[in-house]
Amino acid sequence: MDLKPLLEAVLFVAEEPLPADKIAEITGAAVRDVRFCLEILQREYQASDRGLQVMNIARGYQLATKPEAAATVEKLSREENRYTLSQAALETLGIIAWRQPVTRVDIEVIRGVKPDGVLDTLLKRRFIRVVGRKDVPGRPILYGTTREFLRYFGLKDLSELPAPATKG
Amino acid sequence: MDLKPLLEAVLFVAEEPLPADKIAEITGAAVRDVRFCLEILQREYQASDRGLQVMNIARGYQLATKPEAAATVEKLSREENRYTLSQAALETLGIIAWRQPVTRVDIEVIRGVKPDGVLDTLLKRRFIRVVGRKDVPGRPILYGTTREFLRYFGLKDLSELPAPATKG
Amino acid sequence: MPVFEGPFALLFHLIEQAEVDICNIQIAEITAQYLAYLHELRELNLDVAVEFLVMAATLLKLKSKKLLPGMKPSADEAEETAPLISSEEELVQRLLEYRYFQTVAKELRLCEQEQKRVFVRSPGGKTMLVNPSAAEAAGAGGLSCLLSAFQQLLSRHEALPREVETDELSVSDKMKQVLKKLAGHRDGLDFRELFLERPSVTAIIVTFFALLELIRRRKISVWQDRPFGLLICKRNAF
Repeated sequence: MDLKPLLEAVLFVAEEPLPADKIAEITGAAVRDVRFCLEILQREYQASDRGLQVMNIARGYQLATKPEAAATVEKLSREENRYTLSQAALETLGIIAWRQPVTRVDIEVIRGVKPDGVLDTLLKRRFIRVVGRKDVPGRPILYGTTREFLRYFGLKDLSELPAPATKG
Repeated sequence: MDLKPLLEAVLFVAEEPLPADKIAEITGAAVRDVRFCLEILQREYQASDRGLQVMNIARGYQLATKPEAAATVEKLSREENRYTLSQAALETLGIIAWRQPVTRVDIEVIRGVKPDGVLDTLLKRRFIRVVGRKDVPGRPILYGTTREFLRYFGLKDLSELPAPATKG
Repeated sequence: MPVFEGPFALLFHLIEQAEVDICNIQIAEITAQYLAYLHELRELNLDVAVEFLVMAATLLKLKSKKLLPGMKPSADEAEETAPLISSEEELVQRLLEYRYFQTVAKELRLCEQEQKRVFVRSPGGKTMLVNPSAAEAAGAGGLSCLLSAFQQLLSRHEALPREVETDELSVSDKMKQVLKKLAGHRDGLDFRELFLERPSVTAIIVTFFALLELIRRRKISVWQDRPFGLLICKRNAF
């Protein structure tokens, strides 16, 4: 099978955005060729008679439905309950995303509540991860966001995070 | 969005083979139009520069990778896919599929072994189901195959059951 | 020592070894070989399944019937058991049928292998979605009731003094633990039973995610016996 159809199959099966180098590794092709074919594939899917798109998110490529199909596709996945993030989780995630790396105490200072349970949740959902330890007494753990966080919110990278109105 | 790209998006999102009437219901299009567009889509995907295919299995349509991509795509998929049915399960399933509806005893007569454990496995995997009771003393349970059976073996419907080489 | 799943498999092996056609088997010969195999199993202290013994008796009966043509097979067969083989022709017929379904199984194996080369998108892969069929099995709002039960549990927990968190289990460890616990309760188990030992918040969350993952993988079902009633978890025993 040629590289382009192979890439189509790989993107179809992948459960998360795949970086070009990962795809190259799987297919045994050169990264340059992979990028080239992906771009062609991307352009082909842009045609108005296609219902899917090759998205470029979280530093990887992912096959997804086009937004115009959303209303119809929603009907199909209505039964498929999505986990929604709690308000607390969203707030905490926001703090981590904009202020990373942050410690538990940094978050507590901003939100006024101990974030322990929420942090655990976010860690388990792989939205955040331990990125190191702060060089202060007690060496508290530092948290940062993950690729899964970018993927979930459809962001290409952290620079795409919208600037918050107030930085307080 | 036109019907064809919409169908592509719907097939992409669906987790199992979708019958044409279900797709018609979701898209609000006529079943006839759905069938027509699906056939076009199916033919388009047949092109050698495509890595996917629109399969016609278990009385429905499903988007899947082409077999030629298997070696590459396998590297991405979970191990569960490598799990295959035991010989005993296949034999029992064969008897049920070809001779349905059948009772436990019918299977025992052919295989020479009590099928209890195997039947449980097949029921749990939803390959078979109880279709009724036989009108003889003791009213034994009758078993038949399911859509999941067709899907697993890539069959369109029961008429597609391959005929064994020798009929004995 | 080869292992055979049933008496037909063994008979088949013996017939193939003797290189005779099924229709031309010598009942005396095949019976002798069959009994010799069972004898060997006994020598090795291996269990001989009852089906093998029934077949041995049948073969012996067929053999003696040949010597004494007037003997009739016993007619008292229980309702729920397979009828005994009463003639050599019937034995041959059964063997042929058995062989037929061996080839059927082979055909199915080919279909299976072909289908293994075709991949579909894994359920819930792209976004963390709960399996619709699992959600259906869970009844209306199965997941949302799990969530609210979980939140109640957490809020109840917040009222308790905090504990030191020690040796936390991973979600996959917890999944195994939950499955093991549910294995002992075939009719299902109250959701709260899974959180009995006043767990830490992390342990509650780990258990919760273990439950979600088990639902997603169709290993367990969760449902409510009535609105706002008990939440029951049950293992799907694959």
